[in-house]
Amino acid sequence: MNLTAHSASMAETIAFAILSAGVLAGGLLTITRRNPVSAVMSLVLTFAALAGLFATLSAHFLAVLQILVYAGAIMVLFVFVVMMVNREESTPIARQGLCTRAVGVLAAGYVFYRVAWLVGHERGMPLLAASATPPVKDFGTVSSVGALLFSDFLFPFEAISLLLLVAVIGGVMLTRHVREDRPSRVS
Amino acid sequence: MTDLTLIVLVPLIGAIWVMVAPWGERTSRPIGIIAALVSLGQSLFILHDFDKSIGAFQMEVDRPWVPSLGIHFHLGVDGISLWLVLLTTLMVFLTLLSPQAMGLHKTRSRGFTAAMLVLEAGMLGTFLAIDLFAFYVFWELMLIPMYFIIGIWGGERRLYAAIKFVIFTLVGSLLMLAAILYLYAQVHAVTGQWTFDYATWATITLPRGPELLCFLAFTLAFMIKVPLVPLHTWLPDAHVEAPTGGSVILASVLLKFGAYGFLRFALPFFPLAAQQTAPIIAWLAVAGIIFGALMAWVQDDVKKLVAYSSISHLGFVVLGILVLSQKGIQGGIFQMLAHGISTGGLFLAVGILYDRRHTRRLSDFGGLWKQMPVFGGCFLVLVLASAGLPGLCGFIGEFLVLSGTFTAGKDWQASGLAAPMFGHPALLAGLAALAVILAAVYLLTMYQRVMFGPLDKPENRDPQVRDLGLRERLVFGVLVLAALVMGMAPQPILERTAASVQELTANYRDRLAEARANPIGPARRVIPGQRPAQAQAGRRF
Amino acid sequence: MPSELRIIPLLPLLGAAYLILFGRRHSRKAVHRIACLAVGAAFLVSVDVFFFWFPMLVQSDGLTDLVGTWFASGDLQVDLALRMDGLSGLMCLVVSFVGTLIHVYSTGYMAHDKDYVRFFAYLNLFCGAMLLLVLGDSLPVMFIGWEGVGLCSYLLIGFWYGEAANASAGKKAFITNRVGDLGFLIGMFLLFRAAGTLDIPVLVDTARAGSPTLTATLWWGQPVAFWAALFLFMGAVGKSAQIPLYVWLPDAMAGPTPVSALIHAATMVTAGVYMVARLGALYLLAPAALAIVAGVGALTAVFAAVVALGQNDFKKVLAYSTISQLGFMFVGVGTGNFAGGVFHLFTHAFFKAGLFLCAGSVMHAMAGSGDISRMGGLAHKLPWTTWVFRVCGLAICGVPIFSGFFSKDAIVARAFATAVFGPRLHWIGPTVGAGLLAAALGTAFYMSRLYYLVFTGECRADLHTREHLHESPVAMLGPMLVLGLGALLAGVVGLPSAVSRSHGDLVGHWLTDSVGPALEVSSGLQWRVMAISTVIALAGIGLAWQFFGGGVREPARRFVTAWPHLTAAVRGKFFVDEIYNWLVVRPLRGLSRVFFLVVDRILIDQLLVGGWTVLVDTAGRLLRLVQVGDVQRYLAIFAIGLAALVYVMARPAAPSEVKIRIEGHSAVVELGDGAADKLDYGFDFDGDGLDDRSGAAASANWVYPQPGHYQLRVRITDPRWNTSRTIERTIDIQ
Amino acid sequence: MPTYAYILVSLALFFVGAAGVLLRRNVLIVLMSVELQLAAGTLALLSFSRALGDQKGHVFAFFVMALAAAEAAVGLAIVVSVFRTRRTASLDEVNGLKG
Repeated sequence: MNLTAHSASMAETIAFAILSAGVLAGGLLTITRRNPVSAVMSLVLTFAALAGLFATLSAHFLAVLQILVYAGAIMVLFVFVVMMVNREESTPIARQGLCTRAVGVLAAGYVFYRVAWLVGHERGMPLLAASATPPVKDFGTVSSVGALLFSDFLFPFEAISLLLLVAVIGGVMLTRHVREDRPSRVS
Repeated sequence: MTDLTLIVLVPLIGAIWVMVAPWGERTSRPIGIIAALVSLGQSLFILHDFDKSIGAFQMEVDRPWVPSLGIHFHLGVDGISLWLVLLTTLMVFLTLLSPQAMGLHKTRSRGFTAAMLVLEAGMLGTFLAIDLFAFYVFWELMLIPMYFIIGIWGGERRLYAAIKFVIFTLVGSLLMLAAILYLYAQVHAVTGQWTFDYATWATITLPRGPELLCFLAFTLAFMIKVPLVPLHTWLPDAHVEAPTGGSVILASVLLKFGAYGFLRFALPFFPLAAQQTAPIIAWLAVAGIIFGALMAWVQDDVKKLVAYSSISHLGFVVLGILVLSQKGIQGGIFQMLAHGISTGGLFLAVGILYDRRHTRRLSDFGGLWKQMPVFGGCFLVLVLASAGLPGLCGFIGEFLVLSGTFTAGKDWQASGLAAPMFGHPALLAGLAALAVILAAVYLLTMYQRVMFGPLDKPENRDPQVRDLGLRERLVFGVLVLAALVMGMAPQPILERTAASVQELTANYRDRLAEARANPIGPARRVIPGQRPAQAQAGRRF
Repeated sequence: MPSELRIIPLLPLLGAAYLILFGRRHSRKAVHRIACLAVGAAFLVSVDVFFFWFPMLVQSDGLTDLVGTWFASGDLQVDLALRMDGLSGLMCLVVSFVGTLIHVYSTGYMAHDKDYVRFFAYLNLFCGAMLLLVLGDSLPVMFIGWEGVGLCSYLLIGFWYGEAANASAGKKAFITNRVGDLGFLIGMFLLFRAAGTLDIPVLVDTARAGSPTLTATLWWGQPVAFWAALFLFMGAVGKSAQIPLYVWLPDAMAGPTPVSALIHAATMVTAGVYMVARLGALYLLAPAALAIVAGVGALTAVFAAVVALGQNDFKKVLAYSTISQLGFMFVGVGTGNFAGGVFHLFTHAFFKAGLFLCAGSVMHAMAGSGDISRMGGLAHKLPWTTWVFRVCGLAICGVPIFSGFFSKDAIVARAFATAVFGPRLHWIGPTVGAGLLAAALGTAFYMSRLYYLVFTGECRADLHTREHLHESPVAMLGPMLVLGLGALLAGVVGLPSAVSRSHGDLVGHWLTDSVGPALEVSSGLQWRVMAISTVIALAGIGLAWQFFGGGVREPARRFVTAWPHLTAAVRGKFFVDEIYNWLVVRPLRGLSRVFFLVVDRILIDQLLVGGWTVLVDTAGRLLRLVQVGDVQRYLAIFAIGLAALVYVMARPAAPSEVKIRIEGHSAVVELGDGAADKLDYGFDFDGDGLDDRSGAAASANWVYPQPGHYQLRVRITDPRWNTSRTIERTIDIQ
Repeated sequence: MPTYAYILVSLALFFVGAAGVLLRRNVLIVLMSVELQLAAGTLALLSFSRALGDQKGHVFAFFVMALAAAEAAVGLAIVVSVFRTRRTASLDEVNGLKG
């Protein structure tokens, strides 16, 4: 393992700052929008910024996938469903069990605070301090990740493809239209 | 040379065959009978190849199963399991042969046959396994088919009974699992290897406290299966609700696992704890003998009566095993076999009655001898065998257990056991012998109310109440013959169990002496061989 | 050695097996031929073996036929072996002879019964079991026969199973016998524990040698031999219907009459006497046990004779008579006079079987009724039967020259003379002897009463029955005549020495080796006893004539009016059945019911087992409240749990120990290492809220300026997690 | 940039997603919040992958993405199906798992 630390260039820092701000802002917007369409749009922003972050991590293949799969396919799916189901809510936050859930959020915040503190405190350790692209040939490119996928991870790869197939079939089955002349399964 | 793997596999293959065979329902029973017959034949081969002079395991099969955890598929047969294997294959065969096996249900015979065969595989595996992991797997494997047999083909309250059965059994076996895992770790700590091998485990002596806990965990699992009073209440329910075939297998084989496990595992693994708790267990066994008999007496449901009689009979087995002498243990084993034949037969007989009359209440019967004399004769032999009439199978076991218990004090002293297992053995034997009277009371009362008396109820005169058919005659003929042969010529059976029992008692004696001599200290390995010096000066009792 | 011994019990057993399996394919004739042949052949083989090997039989241990090991385990070895010596040979002859006769008789008696095959199969089975009992060389083998005959008795009493009462009588017989068998079993265990064997010859030799294994004290100051003998006697009490277990025998009369004759008079019920005689040596070691045997025998003899006086059923009278006569035999063996007891057994087999066959013949004529109040004057219609009855009746009354006279006197005379009880219990002998004389008076009385009421006077039966009265067929009369002849002559094999010195006591001579030499009694005593018992017998007969000659007479009626309660009690058999029912059976069954409902159902199943269910159920109900069905709340709870986990894990672990050393004014605090992590420690020694010492060191010291009471506070911080833990102690500085 | 910065962003994003999952009532937004959390995981995987110079992290990120796609597909299908039967996409009213 060769962990190399070098001081970040100014441009790099600025790019990181903008992208991460985009990610966090997009995320916050996503969860705060009352209108689901705006939420989806914020999510697109998040994923786009995230793809940029991936690129700064030399994960080129994944960055492209992020755009293609998330910002492309999944978001389109969301938009479609939003179109079908769209109901603007008067109260975006559910009232039922609000207390429990608020405490849950606080607890999650506590965990976040603790872990973040730990990461900040230990930032000097080699794993967390590493900042350069590793000297691996073709790191993060389609060819090298693909080579790994089709050699060591062939079986999981096939398994995940099966999972996708199941998801597709499941999706079709679940949304299949129930004919009116049949007795409804709804109670 | 016979392969023990095969005998476990054949029923499984048979089960699969039953399930996938075309024409489903109609051919399932014949296929099942063939599979059961093949495994019966295999067990006869085992009997043929068995060398009675060897006390250790024979015909061992040892294949790595999960090598990283030291789990082996390790099977072996010795004098203790030999006859139980034969009993299992015989009873499964007879059950499948019997037309009443499914009770009044006439459908889904495919599933029933497959469940029976899986059950057989589980039972055979449990008797043969000498790797604790394999043992546990087979032990749980038995549970599931039995659950379905009771739950699907049972009577009105079948779900209640099936769930009660499963929960009772699971409570015990999960505690046992915990103890097995603890022992697994201890064995590693002592020997440095991860293994479930029976022979290795039987040389490990645990520290006192954990030993007692592990013993109790094992014993609870086994005593629920036996069942020992007061852990018995699942039994009447399970028996009453189970279809005839289920009751037969439950009584003649499944209950034996309690006593078998106790003898095979609980005693050799935890000698000191066994000796410390023996008085309690012995008194409970005697209480069960008398209690079960009294309960049987007041039942109006024939099946419940036979179920309670089982409790009474199996008390003898536990008592005999606890005596830890040649006579006692051999008597206990023989009593297991005899009980398998006689009580299994009684349940089949009750199945016939239920089939003919669709009732099990004693007050609904009467005078049936006139209608079914052949059945009456067979039923009588089984009743008498169960009541322990000399010359039939029940007597030998009871006699050996009672004489073994009566003379236990003398035997312990003669064999150099470091401490008596329990006090007042003669008193216990005397109390247990009361069952001789009580068994006659409840069994003959039952027989009289069913077969004798005037044939005054119109339902009983119905032509539907017919005598035994050909297949039924075959089943009962085999059972009656077995009861007679086992009663008149028990020696071939006893001969083949002798060496193993001797080895077991000798090992127990040595390990108990060692454990008593070094009461504290960590887990350690004791390989029985020379008698430790302390044992020579064993105290008088 | 002769292996034909095993043939003797095997023949009837095979006959039974054949009849059970294939009997229904044969005609009636073939069935009874097979059955009679099986038993008859067994008799012939017995005769052959007995007389061919006669010298060996009576002079050595007898013949042994070892079939094989029955079962063996540890130090217990039971051989399936048969043995014939003088005693078992004699029994064997009696059993197979009477058995054959009764098989023949049954062909007539049961001729119209539809369950012909079953009857003969059972009868054959019985003979086989009885022969096994007699010939068995070890106690367990004897026990096969012992229980086997009990089984046949059960089956044959309930032969006409269609009536519930018959089946119940059979069950009662079996269960009562089982009570005795429990004693038999325990007796066996005691002997096995003491002597290490169950082989009868070995046991007898051990006992004769007076081995300390048997004379060692066991419980309550009595030797092993006493307890073993007592428990075995319990078995005998059950089988031979003695007080307190006699109650089954009168009920057993529900069976067909040939069965009563064979099983419940001649053979099975005498098994107890046979067993005691067989183990005589053991009993001789324990005079107290012998005293109990004799006492029970005498008591039973008197009691049953009294009860017999009040019975109105032909067979019931005979049943109580049998019980009484068995009491005689037990007094015989109980006074150490084993040969005498067996001799009475021998003669009794003839005259009692004869009486029963007469009863059968009478009932056959009376269309199955045995009520003697409806009989009378049958002597004209049934001349042969009457004659046999007269002979057998005189024999049992003990009138001279008839067989019963000699065998009874052999018991009574030796009871007066015996010395087996030792000086302390010497009074037992004369007492039981006197008891027997009283019983003999009763015997003569009830037997004569039976005779007068049945065969003399006017016939009291209804017209229809009277018209159909007829003498029995030859198949029945033949055996009766043979038995009558036996009842007349059987006494010659045991003549008292006072009568014939040279050829006198043949039986005693045969049995010498089996049971020991017979007790010599002075001629004077013999003559006196003979005279007294003759007087008693004649007095009994005469008294009965006064009461019942030619029907119930005036004195009898006056007696009943004068002693109404007494007669009611006697007629009611002293209500022993009822007492047992109320004292034993009902309470036990009630207790079982209560146990079932209270202990089994409520206590164990509902409270113990159901309690757990309720516990789990309640827990489930409570936990259900958490299951609101709202995924978000589940997740919130998950988050809270996670936070709690992080809180616990992130805090620095408490130090394993806090050591505080105080030396004068200085204090040293050392913390045991809580974790391997790098932690910061802040020590505030004086409680002013400021860290007096701090750093990575887990220990610190401080010198206090002045004595006092200080608050120590140690703050442990984990810098990585930014968490801390505070420990507080107090420090006293003197 | 050093890895810890990415990790902090990832943590923050995860927390934001968690808050959305816990608080929002609309099923669609809850599902989106789940996507945010998965994305945060992906980011952490890729950061460590770079720090360790090992591309296995990329492979796992790839799998996470595929999983997210499957999850979104099935989740949305369920939403549609529930909406069809109940005319609502509010989590308040979907509590059939109530004990």
